[in-house]
Amino acid sequence: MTTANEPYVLNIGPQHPSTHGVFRLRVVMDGERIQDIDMVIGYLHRSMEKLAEERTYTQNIPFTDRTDYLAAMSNNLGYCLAAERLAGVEVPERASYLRVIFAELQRIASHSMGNGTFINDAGAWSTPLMYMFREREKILDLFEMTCGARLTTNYMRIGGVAFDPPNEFYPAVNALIDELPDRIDEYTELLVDNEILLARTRNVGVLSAADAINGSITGPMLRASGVPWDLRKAEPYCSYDRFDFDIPVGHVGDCYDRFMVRLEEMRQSVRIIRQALEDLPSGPHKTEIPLALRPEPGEAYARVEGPRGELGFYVVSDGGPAPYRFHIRAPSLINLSLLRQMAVGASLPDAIVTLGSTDIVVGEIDR
Amino acid sequence: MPSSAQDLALTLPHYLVVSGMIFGIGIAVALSKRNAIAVLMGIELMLNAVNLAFLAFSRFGSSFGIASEGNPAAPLAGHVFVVFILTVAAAEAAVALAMAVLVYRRRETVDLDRINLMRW
Amino acid sequence: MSAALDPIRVRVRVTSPRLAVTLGIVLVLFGAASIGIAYVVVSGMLDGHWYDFRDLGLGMAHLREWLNEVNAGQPAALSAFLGDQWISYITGALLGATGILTFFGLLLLILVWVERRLIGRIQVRKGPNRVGPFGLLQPVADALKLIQKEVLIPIGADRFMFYLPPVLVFIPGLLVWAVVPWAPNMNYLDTNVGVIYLIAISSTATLAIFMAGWASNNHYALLGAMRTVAMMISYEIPLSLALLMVVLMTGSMQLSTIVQWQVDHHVWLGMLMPLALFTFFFSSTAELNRTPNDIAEAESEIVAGFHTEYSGMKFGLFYAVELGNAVAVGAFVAAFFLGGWSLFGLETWIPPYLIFAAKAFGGYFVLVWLRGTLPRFRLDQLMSFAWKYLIPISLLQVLLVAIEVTAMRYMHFPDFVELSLVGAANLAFTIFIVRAWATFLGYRPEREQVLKPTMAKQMGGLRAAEEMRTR
Amino acid sequence: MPRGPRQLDGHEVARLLSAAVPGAVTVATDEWVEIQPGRVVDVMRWLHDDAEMDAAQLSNLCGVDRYDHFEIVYHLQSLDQNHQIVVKARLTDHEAASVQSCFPVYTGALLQEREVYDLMGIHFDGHPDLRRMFLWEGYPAFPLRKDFLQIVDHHPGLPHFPFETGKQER
Amino acid sequence: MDSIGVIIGFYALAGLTVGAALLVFLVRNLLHAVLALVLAFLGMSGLFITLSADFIAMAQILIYAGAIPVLLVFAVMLTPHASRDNANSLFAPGGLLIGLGFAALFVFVAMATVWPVLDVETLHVQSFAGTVRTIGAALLGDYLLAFELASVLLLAAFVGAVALVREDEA
Repeated sequence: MTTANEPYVLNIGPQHPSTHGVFRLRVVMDGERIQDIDMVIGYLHRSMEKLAEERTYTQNIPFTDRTDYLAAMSNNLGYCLAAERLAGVEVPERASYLRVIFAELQRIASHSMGNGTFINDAGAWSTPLMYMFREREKILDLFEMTCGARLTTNYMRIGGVAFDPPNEFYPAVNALIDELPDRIDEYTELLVDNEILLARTRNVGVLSAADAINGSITGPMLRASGVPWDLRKAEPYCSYDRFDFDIPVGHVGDCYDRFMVRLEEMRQSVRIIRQALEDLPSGPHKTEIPLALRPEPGEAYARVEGPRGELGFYVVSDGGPAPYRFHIRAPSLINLSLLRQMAVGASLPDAIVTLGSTDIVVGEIDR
Repeated sequence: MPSSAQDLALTLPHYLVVSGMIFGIGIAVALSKRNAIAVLMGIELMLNAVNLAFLAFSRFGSSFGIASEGNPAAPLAGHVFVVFILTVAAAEAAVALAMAVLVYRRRETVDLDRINLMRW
Repeated sequence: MSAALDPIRVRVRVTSPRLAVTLGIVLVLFGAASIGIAYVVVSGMLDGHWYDFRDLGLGMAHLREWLNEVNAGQPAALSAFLGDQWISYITGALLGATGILTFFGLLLLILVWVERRLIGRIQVRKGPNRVGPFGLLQPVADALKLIQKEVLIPIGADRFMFYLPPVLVFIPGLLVWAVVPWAPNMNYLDTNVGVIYLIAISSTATLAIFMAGWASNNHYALLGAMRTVAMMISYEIPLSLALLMVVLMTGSMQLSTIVQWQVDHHVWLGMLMPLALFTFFFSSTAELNRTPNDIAEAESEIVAGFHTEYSGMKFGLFYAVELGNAVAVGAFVAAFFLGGWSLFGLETWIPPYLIFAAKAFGGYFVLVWLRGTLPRFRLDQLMSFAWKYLIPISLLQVLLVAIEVTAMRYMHFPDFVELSLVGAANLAFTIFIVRAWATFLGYRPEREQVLKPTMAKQMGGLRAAEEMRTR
Repeated sequence: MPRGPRQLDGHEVARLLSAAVPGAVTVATDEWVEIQPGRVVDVMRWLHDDAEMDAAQLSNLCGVDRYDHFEIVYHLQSLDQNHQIVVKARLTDHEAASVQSCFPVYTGALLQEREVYDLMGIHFDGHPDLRRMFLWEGYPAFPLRKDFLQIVDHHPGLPHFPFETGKQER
Repeated sequence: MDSIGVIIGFYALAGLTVGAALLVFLVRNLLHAVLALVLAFLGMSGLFITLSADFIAMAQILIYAGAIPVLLVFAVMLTPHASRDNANSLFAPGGLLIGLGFAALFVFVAMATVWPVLDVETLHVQSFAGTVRTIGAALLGDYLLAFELASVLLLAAFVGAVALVREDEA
């Protein structure tokens, strides 16, 4: 019911349970319906792209941890690929397998978090989140075991990975990937057939395939809209072309499809990890690169399929020890391009669910 | 001192006085308020006063007679009336408030001094 | 081995012999106590004595007799003035009120712990376990924290209206406990309009919540208040209809009579009228603002809804009364639908109030369980569920129950036959009407089946997407 | 010169592009095609619609400050053909840099162009919602420009490797 | 004969009701006036209980403390500019006078008239315990027509209210 001509402006954020960070939506409401939505971002802006211009190539790796702090491994990987491409560094076989293993573990951890918070946004009081945290915790333990850090791993190096995993790592990761399919089935049982969840997420925040492609949407959101596009298959980096896995693709492009695609991707990641562990070659885990890496002048754009989409690093070199220009193509930010289109006209709870299904990480949006 | 208790005992006029006072206040509210919603509140007060009178008559009055085998509800006729009044009051409140909202939407005011047209 | 491994390895904890011995002793003592109690009960040593704690009413009756003796010694003038037996009257009233207040206060204190522990268990974590043994002192710590917190009043808020709602919410939460039938002789206010008292008292909370949201001068709070009002008013109707079925069946609005009817007929009303049970329970979750209907304080949408701006003990009151009301709902579900204090004859052995409390807490546990499991409905879905499903179906069910009651009045089969017929008819009707009504409103289960993502082997863009869709 | 694995040859793209949109291409290298900033929408529309180019998605958009000019770098992605096209636009006016917005062709440019505007101060003509994004409205400078701090004789970037002594490269 | 408790209760409740009703007139804030009104209604239901009308008292709470104030507050909220104001109109002195006159008249009549009341014995014999069943029987017996009409009225009011506040589809 409208009362008068004055707009009813609701601030969602910067401190709000559903924005998952310091992110603000300025929502103009008509009753419970959203008339207009405006994103106010930048609360977490640290100007990493500028800072990176003053650090050497190796010194920049920790910055990438801190962009998407839920998927540090993928960020490390993307940046290292870009730097390697720029400097023409070859990566040993073992290192690229290890990279795959850790990137996929990170994908599982990140999707657990994304799906958990998404269900949380739909109103389940933290229970699925806590369940998914349980597995994420074990993955973070594996990270800690290998590189000493849990979130900001700083594990990948230009030319390989920082450390060979310790011997305890292999039984632990094997136990984990044996357990994970059961756990994912458990989530499926808990959530997928839940009528309330279906009612809340189906046909909510629908994005057609054409819109999604045109809007530069990537990652699970693009796949949920029905577009079979995954960089791991389309442009196999590391050693992804040697593994057998499927790309789950949604039907409608609604929040439910995004959730399901993420859930299914966790299963596929388990498959990849299992294959990679079986064929893990021996050999060095790292190519020695000169400490003072000075790539030839030029530019390189390398991208990986991060948990949130195409994670690109555009690095320009002028021959000096630091990148001349360092740009991160942040999927979290670009996936938000169409939020307005999805949310306007929907009701507030739908908009929250839609925002949850885009799975943003504010550190990456703001960088 | 049974006599003093007798004197204190509640009788019909006690309730009628209260009822009359509330009715008067209701009239004053209904007649002198500028806001249509306040006027409605006055009317509700008046209806309540009437309810009280009905119940008091039902309790003390003799004109309805005493409950008997054939007519057990005789002394409760007042209660039945009150039930109807409650119904009507609820209906009336809903419609009147809907009208107030409608008037506000059209005229941006519920000030009765300024709602002086029969149609608009 | 690094410490990081520990959570991954399953650690088998060896049960210590000391624990086993302790458990054994406890079990033996428990068994001995049970046998002793059984002997005492069977031998009839307790019957009629005040120390028969199976029936607290007996103790009260003894007390009343004694007080009446005292009363007889008082001057007659006082009796004329204050009524006969005024001492026992006033003492009884005060005792009952004190009992309810004490119970309510303790209940709230315990519930804070219980709820958080239960939710913790559901969420594979431990819950509060630091303050005191098993974290039992956590509510005390919480209360202390809340009490010493500053109570903030938002700028532009209506101070008077802002202060009032926590109190106003608390009053109905306390008052509904008056009519709870704990045991045969344990009703504080056994009024013959108990059911309508319940509905009337609980309906007053709506206004308080609305005031809280309105006076906060906060957009979240206002949205929450609007949602609350829309939802509470809508769900009062199915709630009342469910209770109407109970009243129709038992022919009374007195809670003790309703329970007694179930005892006399050896049946629980929940078995006879599953639809009424479901309607009552679901509507209650809406009235309580609990998951899956907690849209009024939907955390992920409007932060905390109507009590966003409340801090300190004012928030504490809202929080506490929500917990208390949850148990109250459990109690009323027990009284109306689960046979109250009866347990098929066992109530002569076990104190009925304990049976009743167990049932009430069972209902509460289901509420906590739901809260820990289910996502939240959207406002429009909830409203359409009330208006499009619950109300029409309940109305039809009321009609059916009325017909059954009338038929039972004219037929003279044994109770057992009659009631099983009624139960079977109601169950069949429920299943039939729910399906038929859903189909009538356009629900097609086959259209709602879950679509799993399809697996793509070939990468591509829009063209590939079209191909996949058509395939 | 590193090139992405499935990146189209710049010369080839330039040849087709100049046939379709005459006068738009200024420079072509192995890696990229450089176009006139005033023709961005035309070029993008053609690249987007052409069946062979099929640049369905604007994968990445960013700006590079080259002291005397700006480069806007577009990474276009064809999902069906699975190739990438790199297009650049050179903005010679360093003080009042402005380029056509490609929002009419790619809605995904919405936030990316806003980001470039916010951090580099490049104006996008035809962008529907060109406001500061990370920095607040009214912030005077554009941090990703090389002359951000305006300190005399300060050269942004790392002059030499931290533990390297002696050599001064630049 | 009433016990002292009932008598004290009556005077307290009467004072509360009349005082709250006066507050409705005097309070400047319309929402506070609504609260005072609710208080008056609650006091009124207490008076009903002293009249042994338990069912009506509960119905009074249900309708006048549960439903109507919410409607009132909603209406106040939907009309924001006028919401804070409980001002008197130009007719206020006249209205007050008329109200006082009516009150005085009623009080005078109530005191002066010799009402045909039941004598004390009958009053005590007459049982008012459990009015619900009797009222229900009366509603569906002697007053059936009125009952049905009331339900029709409620339906009409329901539909009418919805029709009134519905926004124009155009």
